[in-house]
Amino acid sequence: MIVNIILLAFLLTTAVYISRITILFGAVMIYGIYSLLCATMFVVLDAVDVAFTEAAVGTGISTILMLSALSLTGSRIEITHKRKPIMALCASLGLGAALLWGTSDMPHFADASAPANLHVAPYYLEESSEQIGIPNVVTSVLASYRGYDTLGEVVVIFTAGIGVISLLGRTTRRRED
Amino acid sequence: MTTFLGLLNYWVVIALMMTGLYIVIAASNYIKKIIGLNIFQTAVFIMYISIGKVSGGTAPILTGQPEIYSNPLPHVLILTAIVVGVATTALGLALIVRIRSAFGTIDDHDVRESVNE
Amino acid sequence: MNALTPHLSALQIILPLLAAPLCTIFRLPRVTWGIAMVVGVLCSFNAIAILEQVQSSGTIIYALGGWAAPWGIEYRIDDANAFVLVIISVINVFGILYARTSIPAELSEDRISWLYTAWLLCFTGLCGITISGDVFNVFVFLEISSLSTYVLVSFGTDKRALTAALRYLIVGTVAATFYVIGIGLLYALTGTLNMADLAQRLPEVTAHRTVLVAFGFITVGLSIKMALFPFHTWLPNAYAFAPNAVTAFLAGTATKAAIYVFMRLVLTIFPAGFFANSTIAYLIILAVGILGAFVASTIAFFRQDLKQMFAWSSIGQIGYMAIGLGLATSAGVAASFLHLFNHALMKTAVFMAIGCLFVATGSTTLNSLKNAGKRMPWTSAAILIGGLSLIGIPFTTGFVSKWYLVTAALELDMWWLAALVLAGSLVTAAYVWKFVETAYFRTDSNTTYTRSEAPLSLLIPTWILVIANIYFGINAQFTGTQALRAANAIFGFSS
Amino acid sequence: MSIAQYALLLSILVPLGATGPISLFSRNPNLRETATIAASVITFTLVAVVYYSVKHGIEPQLTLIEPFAGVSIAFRAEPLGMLFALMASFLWIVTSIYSIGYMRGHHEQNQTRFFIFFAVAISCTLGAAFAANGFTLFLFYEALTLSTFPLVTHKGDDKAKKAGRIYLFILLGTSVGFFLFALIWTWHLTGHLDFRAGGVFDSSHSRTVLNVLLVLYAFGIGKAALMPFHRWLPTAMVAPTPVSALLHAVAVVKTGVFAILKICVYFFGVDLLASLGTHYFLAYVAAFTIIATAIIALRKDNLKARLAYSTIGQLSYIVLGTMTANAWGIVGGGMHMLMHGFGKITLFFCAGAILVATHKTEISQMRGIGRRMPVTMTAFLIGSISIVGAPPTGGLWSKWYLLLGIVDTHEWLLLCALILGSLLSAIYLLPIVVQAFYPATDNTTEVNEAPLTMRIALLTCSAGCIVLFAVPDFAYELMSNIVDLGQH
Amino acid sequence: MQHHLVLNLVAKILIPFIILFALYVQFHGDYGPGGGFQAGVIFGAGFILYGIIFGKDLAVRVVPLPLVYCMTAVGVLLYTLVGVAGMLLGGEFLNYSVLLPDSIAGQHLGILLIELGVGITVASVMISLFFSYAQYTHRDEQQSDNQDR
Repeated sequence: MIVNIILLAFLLTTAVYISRITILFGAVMIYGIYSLLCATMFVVLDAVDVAFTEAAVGTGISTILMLSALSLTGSRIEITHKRKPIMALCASLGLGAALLWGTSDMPHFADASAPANLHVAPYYLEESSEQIGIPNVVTSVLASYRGYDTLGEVVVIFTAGIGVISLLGRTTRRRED
Repeated sequence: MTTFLGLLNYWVVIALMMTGLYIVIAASNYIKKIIGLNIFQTAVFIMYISIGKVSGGTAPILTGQPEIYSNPLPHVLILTAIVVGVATTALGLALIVRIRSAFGTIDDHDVRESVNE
Repeated sequence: MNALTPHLSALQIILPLLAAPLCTIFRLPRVTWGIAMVVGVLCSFNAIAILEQVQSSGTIIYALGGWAAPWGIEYRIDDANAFVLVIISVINVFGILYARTSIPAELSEDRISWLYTAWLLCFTGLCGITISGDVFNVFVFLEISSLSTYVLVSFGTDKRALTAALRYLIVGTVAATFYVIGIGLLYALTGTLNMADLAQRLPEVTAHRTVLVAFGFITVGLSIKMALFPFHTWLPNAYAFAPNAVTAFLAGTATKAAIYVFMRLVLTIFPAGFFANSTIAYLIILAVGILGAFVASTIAFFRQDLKQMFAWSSIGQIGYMAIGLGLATSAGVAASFLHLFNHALMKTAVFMAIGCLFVATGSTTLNSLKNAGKRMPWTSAAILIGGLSLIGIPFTTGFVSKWYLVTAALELDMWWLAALVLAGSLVTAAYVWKFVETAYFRTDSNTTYTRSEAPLSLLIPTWILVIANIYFGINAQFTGTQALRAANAIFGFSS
Repeated sequence: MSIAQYALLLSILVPLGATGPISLFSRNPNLRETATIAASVITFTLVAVVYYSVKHGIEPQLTLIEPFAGVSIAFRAEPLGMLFALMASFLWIVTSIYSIGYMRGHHEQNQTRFFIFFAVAISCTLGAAFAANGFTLFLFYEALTLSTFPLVTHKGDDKAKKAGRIYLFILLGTSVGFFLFALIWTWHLTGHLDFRAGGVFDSSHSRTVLNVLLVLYAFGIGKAALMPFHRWLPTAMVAPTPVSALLHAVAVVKTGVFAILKICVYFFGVDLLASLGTHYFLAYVAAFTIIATAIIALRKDNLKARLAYSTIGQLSYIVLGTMTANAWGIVGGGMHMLMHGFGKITLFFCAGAILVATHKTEISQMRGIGRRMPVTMTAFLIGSISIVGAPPTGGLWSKWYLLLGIVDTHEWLLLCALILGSLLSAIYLLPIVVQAFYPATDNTTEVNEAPLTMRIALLTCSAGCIVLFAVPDFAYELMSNIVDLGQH
Repeated sequence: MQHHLVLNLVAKILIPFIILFALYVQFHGDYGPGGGFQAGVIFGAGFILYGIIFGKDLAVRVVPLPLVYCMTAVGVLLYTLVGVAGMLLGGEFLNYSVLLPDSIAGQHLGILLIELGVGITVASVMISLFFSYAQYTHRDEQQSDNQDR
């Protein structure tokens, strides 16, 4: 529990720090840290697969992509225009208020009898070893029970890939030079 | 106290979401906006994983012994969501790079100005 | 063929999903077009077959991977989404047919194959959203369609296409995240993601405030996706700067799928009466719809670029669909479905005609339109008929939509709403008339005009849709019946 | 299908089909005009065939298509529509002949477009006349608005375009905002929109709703130019004179009052109408319109503008007659539709003839013009008398029945308005003729008439006014078929 | 960076291990955390490291660009076709149980194949992202001219 609270505190600090910092490079690096903290958080919450992915993606790929974009755009510092972020404040406060109000009677954190943990999930834990025979339930659900979602996920990646290639890539003209 | 601990995770997650959304809207630099977007999404990921946490549970990798496992379904969903997130980030950054080439800036404010001229 | 029958719903996704990677492998523009076209046609027939199957033997339930819901993901197709599926698939075919000539005019040769890949992926995403019976799966396919839409928009010739795409990306991602928050909260309360299951389990927990907040998040998220006023900010530029064929395709399909999901979630999944009983919720939707219809149409009037003008018009028309939905009666929802179909027909036709204009004159501004009525009579007439349809002139589909919507409002004795809907037509008439005057009545009789009509390969798909517009305006029996069935399906899901 | 049914359908299709040959012969004016006249004669013949059938008690009807449940595009030649169709198709022949002289004499642009849209407008008018239900009526009503728009903006200058916008805005606005609304409401209440003798509403429908509906219909049919929705008519006078003559004195405005008549008779039914209450309100609006427009007309120096305001007033007579909600008033209204049609078209033809021959538009310039254009001004005199409602013209009969109807209501103020209106119309029309035969200021006495075709047309119409004085029976018979005159 | 000796040496030693680890993650996903996606990322990262240190020209020579583009598609195709195979063998789309007579073995095979598909696509997308970004630097200015047309 303690670890949990400390991590949350760190997460909050880094997030707020990112919103204040004007040096883009710094923002990206701290985002990397934020992401790593998230990954740790996921481990604490028993989501090892998610933690692994978050570490690889958030800390790794995302940060590298952002750094490459930074270097390509050649910008280091966010030019701050004197824009009054009232809109932003309202939106984020509205979001916060709505969620705070709405979550206040949500099933409590880590409650084993919360509906989320009662209906579908136990089925996976109980049946997957017989039906699929793989110890990692996450993999079973990911690849088989909800394999269609994963197919979608691959397609999303594929879409992003062709998007980036079509935007940045030098496709057939490569042979000319 | 139980309410406090029971909902603390959600509260912090809400604060993170607020920060993320604030950055997305308030920041004028596109890269900063993308970072904000990532923070926002990641906060949602934590929310999902928190929903699936069971006290005293372990990672849902079956060991053969009767044990309490955390809920695997949110994990699966978030794995997908993370991938979607990184795909969006990659595409967004590529667009930003092109915008830099086309407009000479990656600042929303400047871009708007240059278009209005 | 009989062996395929149980798998029709899966084929709708599989076909474009196989075709998209093939386009990446065979990167010749003509080949990729051919693949897209063949798949488009097959999918249309498939969608029609699905509609027939639904009507002959009821709701189709297809458990993907053999795992029954709620453990696995299922397709669940009834009258409502089968109808939307047909709309999307058919519009897609015309879009691709049109793209053959339209796209090379705007894009360099080496990028065309990427465009068709993205197009097919977008189509996959839209079909996926429409037929899925799982709320999280909807998110995944929503993202497929969204990401590919960003890519498609970024292909536009104007450099502003890039910023339009990026802004759409940012807003769209926030929207998707809102949606994910919403379904996360629902999951926390019910432990399920399956739509039918949710519809069954939600009534037990309606007392929770969380349900209301989840409802709010889902509503806002999807409102952004369907460009409901005031969450429409991404749409005008995205439509205005995307390649013409893409605009035509998106205008007829993308927002339509989002509206369908919106209806499905708001009216089917949330416990019966949750929405209708919550007076505030439906008054808000009605208000937003009316406001959107008026404000967007007014803004459209002040646009000088035709693509922007009709993009704003789309926002206004989505307002009308929201009104029908907000009535929360089966007549109202039927009106929305009918308008969904009709608007897809007319807006696609209009954007295609604008594309013809672009090919012929290299511009889409109002100023380039002078004498257009004589220089390109077919193109102008297509825009004119599409415009008249938007106003709701008799003999066009728009009239049928208005008729149903007003009747639906009168059924609830909301005569003020009926009057407002009709008054909205006048605002629409204002901007359509701006086009008519420029194209037909700002003629310099002294200067001789040269005929510069767009190529036939563009005009034919455009005019097929225009004629469909008139046909379904005169004979609304088919569409009316389908829309009513669709509306009943939206309400009678859990039974 | 019987011959009458074919004739009914063809009478609507022939003018539409005529656009083909007209556009085909765009380079050869003579052939083009021949096509127009041929089409108009054929159309009139077809309408006459239908009339023959109606006269013998068989009302041909046919349904084309049913777009929604209970709402179809269908035609039926009932007596009221028959009367209207006879008038419109006959006057089309006359106007076609007149247009030839006018368009050439006045060197108008885009003559082919003019003849095409003219034919389309006639087709729409006949469609409206034969409409068997409210939906069909609305369709052709709207189509008529759209097809006459190019005619109004024919000149293409800024003034014409502005006029076109007002025209479209008021007509479309009222029709979509009120008329369509009322129609959908009616459909919602009754489940169909068919015109049925005796009306479609009954005591089960809320009085309040029916009152609202009546007001919506009366104002929604903007073509009837009831104040305050009359502005479009004077502005539409920028159109070429044949357009003003046929469309804005006959086809378009008469479609308006015709629609009101038809809806009052066949949706509400005379008895129900009389029990509503708002019909008095509408009658007073009409009476006010009569007096107000007569006063405005007095102050207008532009001949066409004066005629336009006169038209608005005369239309209100018909509305007034309808809203008396008794048999005489409705018979009078129907007959006034015919009588005023002939009278007013004569006047407009004369205005056009004066314009072509002397290029004069203002009344103050027309002093002595009678000496130069005796034929024209004689016709003008006859037309004026018909409008005033004095013998020996048909106008007498319609005014007479209107009077009977109003007397029946015991609303003396309305009676005063009717009489005062006639008096005022005499004051603003007759001095023009009198003044015309004064010696001109420039003392030119040579006869300088308009082209022959125009003279033929205006003589035909003025002769019509007198003929109708002699044989008004056919119109009376038709009208008496639709209302129950037994109570008198 | 091509001439940095230490870096070259470290990379040469490290990269095979990274690839090996990627393969481990790929095929061990059934038992522990990991799977196609993570493996693809790691594999891609290994290759990107190669590209950064030895230069993209050399990297392109190892894996030609069109091949990478094709591979992004191959992964998706593989995944979908496994699903279709399930359909052809009498099950539903993505039903692995029917792939082999024994349903559990079928599930194993199916999961193995689709994870492979995921891995292929993810790895090749990562590599093509890298190439896209890396190449773009060289035509930054030229691009801005093209854009204004």
